[in-house]
Amino acid sequence: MTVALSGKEIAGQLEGKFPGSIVESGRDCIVVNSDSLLAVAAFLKDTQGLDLDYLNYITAIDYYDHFEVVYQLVSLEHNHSLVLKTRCYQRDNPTLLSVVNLWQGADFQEREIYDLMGIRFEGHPNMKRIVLWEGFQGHPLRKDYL
Amino acid sequence: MVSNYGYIGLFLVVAILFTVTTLLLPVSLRFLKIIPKKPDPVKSSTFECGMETIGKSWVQFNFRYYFYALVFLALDVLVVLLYPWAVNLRELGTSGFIMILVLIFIIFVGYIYAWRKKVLEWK
Amino acid sequence: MEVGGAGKYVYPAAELDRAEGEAIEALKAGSQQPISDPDQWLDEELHRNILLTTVDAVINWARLSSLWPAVSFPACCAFEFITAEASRFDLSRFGMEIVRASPRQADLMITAGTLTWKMAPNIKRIYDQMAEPKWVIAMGACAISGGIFASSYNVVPGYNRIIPVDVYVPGCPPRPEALIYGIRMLHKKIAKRSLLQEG
Amino acid sequence: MALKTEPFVLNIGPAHPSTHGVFRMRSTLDGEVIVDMEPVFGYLHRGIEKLAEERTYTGVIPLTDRLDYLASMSNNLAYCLAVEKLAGIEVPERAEYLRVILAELQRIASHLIAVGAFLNDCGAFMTPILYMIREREKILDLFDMVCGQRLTYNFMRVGGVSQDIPEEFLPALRRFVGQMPGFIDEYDRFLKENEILLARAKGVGILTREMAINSSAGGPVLRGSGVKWDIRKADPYSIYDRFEFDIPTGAAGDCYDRYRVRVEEMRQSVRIIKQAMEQLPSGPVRSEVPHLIHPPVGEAYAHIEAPKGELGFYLVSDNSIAPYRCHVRAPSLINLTALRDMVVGWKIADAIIIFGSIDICMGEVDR
Repeated sequence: MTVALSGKEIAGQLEGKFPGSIVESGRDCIVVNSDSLLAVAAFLKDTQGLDLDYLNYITAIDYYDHFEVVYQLVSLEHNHSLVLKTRCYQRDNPTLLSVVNLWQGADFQEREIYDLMGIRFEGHPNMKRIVLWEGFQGHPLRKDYL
Repeated sequence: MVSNYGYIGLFLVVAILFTVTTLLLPVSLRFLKIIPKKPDPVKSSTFECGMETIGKSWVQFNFRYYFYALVFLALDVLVVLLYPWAVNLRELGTSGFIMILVLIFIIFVGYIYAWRKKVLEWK
Repeated sequence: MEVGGAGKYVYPAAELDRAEGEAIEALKAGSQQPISDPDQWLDEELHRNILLTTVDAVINWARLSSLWPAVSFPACCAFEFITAEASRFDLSRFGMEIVRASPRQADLMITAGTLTWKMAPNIKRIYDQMAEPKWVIAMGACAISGGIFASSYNVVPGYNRIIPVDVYVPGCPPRPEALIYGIRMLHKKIAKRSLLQEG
Repeated sequence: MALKTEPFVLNIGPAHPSTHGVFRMRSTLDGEVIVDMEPVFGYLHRGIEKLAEERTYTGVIPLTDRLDYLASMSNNLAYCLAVEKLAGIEVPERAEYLRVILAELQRIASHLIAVGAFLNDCGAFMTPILYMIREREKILDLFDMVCGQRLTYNFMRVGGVSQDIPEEFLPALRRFVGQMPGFIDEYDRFLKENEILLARAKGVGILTREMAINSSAGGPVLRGSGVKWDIRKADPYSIYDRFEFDIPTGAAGDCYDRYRVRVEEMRQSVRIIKQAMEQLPSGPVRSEVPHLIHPPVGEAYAHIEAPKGELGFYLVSDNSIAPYRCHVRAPSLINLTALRDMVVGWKIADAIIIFGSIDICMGEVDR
């Protein structure tokens, strides 16, 4: 049974290492502010007890006033998973840090989020549209897309 | 003896007839307007899975393909010469057999040379 | 073995993508109206003379009994077409068992699947590169009118926006029997064809 | 002396017989060896996630059929599990067993096409795939009996299954389950030690264990590299914890191992169907669920072991009748992440085989 790590307990550990990085910690997810995302992700991936080395998926949701990007991380040996969330509030050109260097699986998923939702990921080697063509106007999955 | 050459003559005629008809058939059908003819530039461009071709393909590629072609050519000529010999082996008798052995030996020397020089290894 | 001169023949990916994007936008702007189906000669009275009928019959029989489909398999209908080709529904009874990868040797395009605007220039190019006389079967609801995805921003509402279509086979995906019925209707259509109006 | 050679760009493009749909590999070649390869998708992007936001929860089910059109039953199952988790709906016992039987039948059908197409790419042109389509026709007849459709079934509903199975389904299923292991042994007799297949597939396109985990591959691609990770065992959903079956894994992570994993998985699926058939209880097949479901505000993620990997649905609801956001975790798209590293350095013929061994379905890649 994949144990969903409780957000509060992990947030407690993270608060010690990265003060001020935790925005909110729900029952089974942690919301991290976007600029300390890479540090927290690297910590989650490398520490001995956690080693969440398998990135399950990345998705983005448009809540009109902010975008929420959800990462689900799984550890294959310990069989536990954790949901990591960040929010970015700019609307016209939202940018986040890319986690491709930590998990190569994020490559196409981040490009797809950029293509359909419009969130750019800094540090991504090949940041361009993946499913639509170059001249396409707008980002279809946004709520205000006609 | 004549009938043998007669057969070869017949074979030659049929061969020429066949090639000429297959070449002239589309031209004549087009002339009789059975095959519709609608040339357009896109139709004559090269097909690459529905995309335009990118860049040039007249590029300098690896030299070793040439060695493959050479070794194939040598052995292919040997096979072509073996067929008629193999068909009438009994009439040619031992003299024919000796001649073929000489031919095979010559090609064999070339093959051993290519093998020793490691021509087909892909470094 | 160093690989030199890369710049000369290899164009940067961004430039290629932009060119492809412009081609798609141009085609999208240009094809807002469906192209009329090429069967206007079916119903008007045909003035045939006797000499040509036997020639017509022989040529039409030769063409309709060896229609070779071209490869244009975007989506789910492709697998109904493959099972129609396979041993149970056996399209080779109609001389169609070879699916030609290159459009040069194909004379029938079975458009099995949803057409998106990104794929539209490619399908149009393959259709243009097919040798005359050529026919098109629009297989599946997506091919006829965009089907279940008609309201999507990236789906072409029907192949007849891009290429003239001869026979429409409804269904999502149409069963192999429906496809074979569609192919039989195309055979009837080809049998009515005469050399006079082609000339 | 260095042989100066110049690369040129070749599109193994959208309309290509061996790209399993409309997938394009823009490869830079040096002679025959691939120097660089950039996968291009989007030729089948129908915007299913956008369309899902304008349909009711039940209306999205036909959309999920067309995601991975070779495993529609598994897509339905994953979506229904996600909605049931979101809305907290119970599923009756008989429906759970029917779902397991149909999902495992769908896994066999999908693996048959995957293995057939892989052998087709290896050069065994049309012979093995015609045998395997013959078996797949038997499975499609079973599905036809159950829900009247051959490819896009739209059979499962939130809270169970849309209708009960006809009474001639179980005898036909028993006959199929009796024959199927014999067919799989028949393939093995032809292909297990076939020296052409061994020469073409063994040691080709190695995906090491670390690379597989790092590029979050899933399903037979991950298990082919020796990682023992199967959602049916790791995180058992519906009633998979009541059946015993084992998980085949490969060793070297090459094309041959992925092929062996898929053939073994077909045998395990037959074992599961046998056990599920004996324990099939009677009773209702669907719990009372209002036609228009209003799940509470919140989000839920449910994943299953689809034939191609871990297929998951991430649903966000705002207490309206339509999903606020419906993200599909597409195993085929994520399995392709490592394609470039596996292909560079090999020849084109090997690249086609490596791509075939990953076994993608374009409906799921482009959504």
